[in-house]
Amino acid sequence: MTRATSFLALLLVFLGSGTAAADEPAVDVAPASLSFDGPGTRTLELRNPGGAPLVIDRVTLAPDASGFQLTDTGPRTLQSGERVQVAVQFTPDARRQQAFGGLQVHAAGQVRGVPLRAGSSWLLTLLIFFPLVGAALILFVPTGRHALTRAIALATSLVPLAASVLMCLRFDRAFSQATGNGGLQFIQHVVWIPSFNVEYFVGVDGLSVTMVLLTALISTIAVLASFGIDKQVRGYFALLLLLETGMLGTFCALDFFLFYIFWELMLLPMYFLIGIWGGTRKEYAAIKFFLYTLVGSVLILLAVIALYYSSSPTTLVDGTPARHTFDMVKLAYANDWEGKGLSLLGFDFTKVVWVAFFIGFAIKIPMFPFHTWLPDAHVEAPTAISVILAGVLLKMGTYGILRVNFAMLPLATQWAATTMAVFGAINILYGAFCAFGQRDLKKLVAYSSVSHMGYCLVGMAAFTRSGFNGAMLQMFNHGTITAMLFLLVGVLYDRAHTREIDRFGGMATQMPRYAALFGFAFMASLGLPGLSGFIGEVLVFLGAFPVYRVITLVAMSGVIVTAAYHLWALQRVQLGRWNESWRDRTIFNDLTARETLTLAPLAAVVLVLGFWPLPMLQLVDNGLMDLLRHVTGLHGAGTLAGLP
Amino acid sequence: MIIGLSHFLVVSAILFGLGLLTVATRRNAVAILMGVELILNAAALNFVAFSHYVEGAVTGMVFALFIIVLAAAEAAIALAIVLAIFRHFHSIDANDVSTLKD
Amino acid sequence: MLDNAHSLRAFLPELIVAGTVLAVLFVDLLARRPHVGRAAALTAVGLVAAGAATVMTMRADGYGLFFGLIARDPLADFFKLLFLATNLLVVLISLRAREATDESAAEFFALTLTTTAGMMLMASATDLLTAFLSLETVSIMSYVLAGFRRRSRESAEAALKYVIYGGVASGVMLYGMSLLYGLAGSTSFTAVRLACAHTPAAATVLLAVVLCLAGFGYKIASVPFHMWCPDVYQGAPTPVTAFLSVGPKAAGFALLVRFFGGSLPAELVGAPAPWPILLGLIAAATMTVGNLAALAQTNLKRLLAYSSIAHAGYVLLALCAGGSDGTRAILLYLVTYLFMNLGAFLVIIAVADAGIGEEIAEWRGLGRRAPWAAVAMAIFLFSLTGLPPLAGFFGKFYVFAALLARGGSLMVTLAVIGILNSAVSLYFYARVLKAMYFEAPTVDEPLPLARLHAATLALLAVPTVALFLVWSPLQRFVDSSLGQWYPAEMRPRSAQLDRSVKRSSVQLANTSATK
Amino acid sequence: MGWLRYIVLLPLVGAAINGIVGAPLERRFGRRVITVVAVGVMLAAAALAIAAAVTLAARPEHDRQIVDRLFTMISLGRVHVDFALALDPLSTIMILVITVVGALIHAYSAGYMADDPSYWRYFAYLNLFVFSMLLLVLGDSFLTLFIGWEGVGLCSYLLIGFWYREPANARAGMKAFIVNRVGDFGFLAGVALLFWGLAGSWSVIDHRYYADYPRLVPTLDLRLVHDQLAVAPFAQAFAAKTFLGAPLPLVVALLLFLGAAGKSAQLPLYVWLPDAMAGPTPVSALIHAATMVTAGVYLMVRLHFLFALSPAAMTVIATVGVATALFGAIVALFQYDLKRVLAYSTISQLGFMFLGAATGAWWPAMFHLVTHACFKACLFLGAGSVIHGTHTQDMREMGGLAPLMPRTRWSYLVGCWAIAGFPWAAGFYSKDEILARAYERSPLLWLAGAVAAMLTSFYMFRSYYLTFEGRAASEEQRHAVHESPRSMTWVLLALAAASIVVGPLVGLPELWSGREPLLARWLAPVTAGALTATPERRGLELALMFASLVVATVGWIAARLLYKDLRAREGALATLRSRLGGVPALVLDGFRVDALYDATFVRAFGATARTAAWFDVHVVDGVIAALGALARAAAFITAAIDHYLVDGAVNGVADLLLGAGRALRRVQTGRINNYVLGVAMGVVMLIVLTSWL
Repeated sequence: MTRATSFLALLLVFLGSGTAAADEPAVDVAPASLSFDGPGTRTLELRNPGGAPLVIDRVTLAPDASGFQLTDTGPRTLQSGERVQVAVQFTPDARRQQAFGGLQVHAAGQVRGVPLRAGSSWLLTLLIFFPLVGAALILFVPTGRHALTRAIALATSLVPLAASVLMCLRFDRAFSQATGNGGLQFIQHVVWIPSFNVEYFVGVDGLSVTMVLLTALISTIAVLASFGIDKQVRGYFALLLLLETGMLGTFCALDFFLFYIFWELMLLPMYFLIGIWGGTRKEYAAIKFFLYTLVGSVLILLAVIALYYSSSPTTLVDGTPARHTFDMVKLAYANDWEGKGLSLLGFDFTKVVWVAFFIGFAIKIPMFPFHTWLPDAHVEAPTAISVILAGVLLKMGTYGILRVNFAMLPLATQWAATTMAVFGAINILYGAFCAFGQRDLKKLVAYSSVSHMGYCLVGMAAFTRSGFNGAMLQMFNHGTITAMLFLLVGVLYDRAHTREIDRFGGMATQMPRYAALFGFAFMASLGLPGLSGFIGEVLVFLGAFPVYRVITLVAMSGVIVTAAYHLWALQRVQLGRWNESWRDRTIFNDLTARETLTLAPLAAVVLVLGFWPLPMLQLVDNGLMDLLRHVTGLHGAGTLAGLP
Repeated sequence: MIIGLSHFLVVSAILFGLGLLTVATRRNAVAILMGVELILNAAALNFVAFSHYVEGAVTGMVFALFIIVLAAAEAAIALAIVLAIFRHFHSIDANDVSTLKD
Repeated sequence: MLDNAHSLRAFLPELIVAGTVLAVLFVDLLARRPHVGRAAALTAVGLVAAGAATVMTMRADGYGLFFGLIARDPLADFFKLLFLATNLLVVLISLRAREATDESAAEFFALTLTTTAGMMLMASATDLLTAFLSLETVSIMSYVLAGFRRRSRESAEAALKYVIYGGVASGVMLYGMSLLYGLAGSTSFTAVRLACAHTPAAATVLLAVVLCLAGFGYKIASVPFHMWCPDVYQGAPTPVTAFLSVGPKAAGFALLVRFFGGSLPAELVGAPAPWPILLGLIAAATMTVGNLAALAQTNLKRLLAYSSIAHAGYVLLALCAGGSDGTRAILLYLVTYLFMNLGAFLVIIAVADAGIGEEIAEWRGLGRRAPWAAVAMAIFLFSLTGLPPLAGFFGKFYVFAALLARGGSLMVTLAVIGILNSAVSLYFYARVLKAMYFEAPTVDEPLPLARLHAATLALLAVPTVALFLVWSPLQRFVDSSLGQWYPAEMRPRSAQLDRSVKRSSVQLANTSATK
Repeated sequence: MGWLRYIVLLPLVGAAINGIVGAPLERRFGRRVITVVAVGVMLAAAALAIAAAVTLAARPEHDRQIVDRLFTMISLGRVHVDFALALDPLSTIMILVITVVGALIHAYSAGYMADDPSYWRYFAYLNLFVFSMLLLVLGDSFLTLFIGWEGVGLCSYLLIGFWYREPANARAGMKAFIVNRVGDFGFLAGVALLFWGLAGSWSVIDHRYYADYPRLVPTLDLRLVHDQLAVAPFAQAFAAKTFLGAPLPLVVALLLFLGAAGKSAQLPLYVWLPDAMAGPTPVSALIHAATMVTAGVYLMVRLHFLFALSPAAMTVIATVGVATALFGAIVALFQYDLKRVLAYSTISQLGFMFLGAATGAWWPAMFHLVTHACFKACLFLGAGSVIHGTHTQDMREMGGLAPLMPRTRWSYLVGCWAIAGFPWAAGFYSKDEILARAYERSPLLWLAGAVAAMLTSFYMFRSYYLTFEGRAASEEQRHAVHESPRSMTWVLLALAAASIVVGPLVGLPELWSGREPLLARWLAPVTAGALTATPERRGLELALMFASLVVATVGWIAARLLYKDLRAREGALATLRSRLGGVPALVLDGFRVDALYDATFVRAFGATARTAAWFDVHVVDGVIAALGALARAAAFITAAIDHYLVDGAVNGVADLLLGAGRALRRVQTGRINNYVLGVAMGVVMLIVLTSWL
């Protein structure tokens, strides 16, 4: 009869009311989970619903349940209908606001898990899923009410921004892996699909805190910059907010399954946003973007499954034992992959999986051979989408490499470090030279992104503290600077409807304020000291130089070519005589209030971080130091003594 | 020379081959259907042979009976369809009936 | 092993379906004017009753009926419920599809019901005879269904091609079965399994199995037995195509699971059985041909035909992986496939109902003209590509998980081929989306969408999007369905035992893989 | 000591006010407000600088150090960088020069740019420049120094291309920035190499012995690097390291010199300075004479302990310095554009400063830097007022301006007097000290220096005579031209006075004053460690002093003879030369003396000058232009490779798949017989493949 009831349970759930299917004779636990606000004790009631007496072998805490104590654990038999109390005590230690664990009730040959939660924070879940609320709201706006749609979209995107700023303020800078929870803060950890060991696990640490802030900031600015869209406005903003959810989710997700779902969730809206609201060759650009990233992400999917199936058995967050796990923290720090000595397709398992992950993420950075989708996607995408694409999506690649490749497969990372540095240097020079040869202003900026992301690769490959911090800072700074660049190109395109550099000239005479900001952004982009672009680069140089002296020198020479193509473009667009061909046809009014509003915050951030990068460094340093110790220290690869 | 199992198998194999040949080469729809019948009979023959020589019981023969029944049903349906084809294409030549292609 | 008399009680669901067939035909004869609604209602009632009967008489352990001809076990029950659901949805779909139900709705519903009965038998067949009989019933019914539109040439041509191809394929299968019978001396799967394990003539076993595969392969339209599929799917009325692409295909897989799981030994005398390689070859060929051919299609039904071939390939991957993981993947994949494929065909019907043809070019600008239909189509197509969080992704995820769980270089290469194929498949699905969303419509006035179609679309789209919310109860039900068939592996999940079993089957797979 | 920051912040505030609200301010209250803000801020900064100098002087010699930490920029364990300003004797001199001369130039520009449309933008940039220069000079760590370093590069780019409507000006600005960037690449590489070297050497020596040493960690902090390299065993460890085969100190020194050369326009990175004359003249005075170009010299003196570690580098720098001096002088000979003469002269004088620094004469280099700031600013501003009056920069269109612009003429003459190196004027003392030190290093260096000095006085007086003496080029110029307004000329007079007074006041040689010169004593604590041994050879010094006097006068007389009233002879000489090529020409040419001069001295001079000028325009500039073109070509090729090769490959794969798809379509012939054949073939294929695999 039980199969019938499980089918009925499925039917009921299917029709909307969810109940957990009960298996054969098992102990009944009330309440289903215990959550603590602060220190204290909570009691759990075990009842034997079945007819026959039930033997409870033991009640224990799951191995990694920290901060919880259990008093009575002796074996006992429960007569039918009898109930017994179990007391669970929680004493938080100094720094950790959050503790997660599970209680295991071993009875009748089965293990029943009871999740224990203390201080789990809803901040991240609100942050990730609030844009969806906005998107849903927008769909019910009557057609034609564009102003209302824009208002809702802006309001919705402001909430994650506020939440991420609050998170950065309350982020405990001194929190590291040693203090517990794997160095993660604002954790939300709940079992989602128990039969496949999938959990809803979100959290933030040094690696992702700045990225979440960047995503929230860039998304709000993108929404603001999209007020010029007038075709199918509701669909546009709904997709934009869906995209924001996908991005925020990817940065916060710490369960590989969840991570992969958010990773792919971004592709759908991007495809439509480029495809419907794009420029002339929008279909080609949209499908090219989609195919490139999809091939990358399917490689990641295979690697994820391979990792899952060779991960060592652990327990889920609510204590139920699990043969494998998707939990990225456990995959990184609880599994010694090299020690397992597995092999895949004839090669060393870790190396094959590392390469699969690396290609998947490299396509996103984009790295040299896989970058040809970026210029097309940028040229055809509407301004706001280019801002998001360059501002945030490129950082997914480097973030993924740090979170997955570096954390989980340290030895393979060391094996591939030099190649990564070489590709980084190639990216810098190749991107710079390509940018130099472009005639389309937006393509020039796109290639400049390729060049700037090369610094991140070199920084990461150096396995030094300032190299890592430099790469992390470069990711954030590049995000803000390219956002400004694309907005500026957008302003020009809205007026001139062309991006041909040679058609411009002497813009400074027509639009002085625009020229000032254009100059500011270009100076920041070429790495002028005093603006944020420089700090990332100099840290990468200082960090990478001791390890790869020749490669870093080559990367440094990139500074000259970068200066050359930036100034050359600045010269042909802004300076020189006013191009007569515009005389009668178009009026170039200076920046409107809305456009300045999108540019001003970014300019402020770029200027402040240029002189005072300390706050950003304090946010990321601890997380990166943990990662560095893990990548270099774990297998005695020789701590790179005496290096910055 | 006494007739053994192998003889039956050879005959059914030949029948099977011929059936395939007719189906592959003949252009007339009805002829193709005959080919199909040939293949079915080859199988039925096989079943009867195995039933007698290998199992000694009647399962094979029962199977053959079912094959005959289903062959009949299929033939009926097939001919009805050929009739419909003729009404539309005014010919039952397989090559004419090839509007659906890439 | 119950005798005939007692078996009848467990045979109730099939009996109810048969009864409904007779009832529908009988009522149609008596009524003066054919009334589609009444026939459909009757069919629906019959289906629901059969479903209820299956659920009531469901038992955790499986037992043979009619002296072992068919088995009543959780696996069969799962498939029965799947078929009944498919038929119910097809009834809903074809209510307003003029091409199917304007002349003789009752016959149409009767034919679908008989096919469902045949499929239920296929799913529970544990004997070569029942396998053949049920396969033939389903085939014959689908020949007629394919040719149902009297006045259209394509339908007649489709029927002709189907009947000839089907006849040849089942003939070849029969010949294979006769060889198996020759080897085993009995037609029951278990006897065949024992005989194959011990007979020295491994070559004949291989020949017999490949010949049988011709029949099963034709049913699920796997390469090289797929040639009929595009033409028949294009020619047949769309509700029939929808039904063919889901119902009989799933039944084919049920039969394959039983045939490869139950009736074929993993070990032949001496060398390990070549089944993984055989199935791997077919799977790889099916996926690649299905995806590549679809790239160049301009007709929507033909495109979905090749897409269904490709999806047969993915499920074959899971079959190739075998074991409880593989079968679980097949069952879950078929559930997700049911929703998305029927949904896609329903959109074609709904749009055809409003006067738009099947060529992709005619679908230009649908995003603006029929927003809800276009959104639904987008959901189904993205789910068919396998993008999270839609249902298709979970189906594919389990298939690849099964492959990688099995391990071994053959499995991993198959996984890579499969994963690249699903990436390539995005291109032709996106071409439809491109037409709908990115290109301006020729005539820009909104398209009316029947409320029934809209409701059914919602009924199919919601599970495609939200299946992951309901995923663990579904998976628990599927796991319980596997219980009886793979007893060794599916004992209640205690970590230690699972690992030991896993290790043994991995060795097994490795030895067979590294031939 | 928190007030040091105000010296730096005042110009920034001025720049911010003028930059952001300058335009509306100018519209509502007129230009006076802009001038008041800009010049006022400069005066305040100058006052503060003087106050700082005084307080520093009041402190005992060993404790002359004021540090003002604003905030921590970066703190990553070893890489700890504070945004800190440090004042020590060396930077005191620099801030005095920057603020005082800067203030004067600001006042001057008020008049000079009076009728320029974007008046506020000019002063905003000028103030920003002073802020960056002060930051450069006061910056305590390499990073803060580098922020200032690039800041001045940016401001020079903005100011050179101030009149950006003219594409040539914009291109000159860009050229300046890019060449500076090449230098900065050297600087960055040098710093990274130094940082790596320091880190490496710390791990070599055992820390126990230096356990009590304050901060045993490689650092970007200038003074800490100095203290660390003062520790003997550490210095040896550092010197012992090599990089790609070459000894580390040599590579670091040369890389830093590359940075300095980029900023101070030494060979080969000098090409941008002549084109930089496209900017307004006060800009040239401030940036390309007094302050920015001297940054390279300041850097070298600041890091003297580093350069001292590698004698080889010192000799290389010395030779490059003297070569630049000579080259600049030669090319300046034949320039007709007044400002380009001064530009090449600056390059040449900077050559002298690097010569001084490279021969260990730290304080004479600084001395020459200070004097050069005064007289070159005076000359440039003089040229500015001439241009302001005559609206042309070409000396051939000038002449006989002396009576018309008396004040400009006298200040310009004093400037020439100082730069040529006549006694009582500043140039004599500073240049003489450098040449003396050079002589000690090697007579050859002294000889080259002396020749350069002679040429200097020749071209300077040539420019004086061409512009001021002789008859006016055209009649209406005689009437149109009038003296610049008093607001500009008092600055000229002030600077002229300074270039006379500063020399003896600060650097009166020991020979005459009996005591060490004030500047030497002042800089002693900073450059104490460096090798500045000055042997007591009184006789030799006197001789050298007399020699440089002779050299200066020879140059003056030659210029005077040739160009005194050139107008009269110029016409005759030109016509004669054009009409007759052969011997009779010599006979006809009655002016035997001129012909002799002409045949030997002047023609030789002319030829070398013309080849130098030609060489400069076509070869060096050509090379740079070629490099630019090469870069653009390389960029074009890479872009093409990217488009066709990389992108093509990907599209190739896509087309391959589509092709396969179309091929598969054709297999569906539609005929039943083929399909059924498919079944049979399929079965056969499966059996064969399965058994084969």
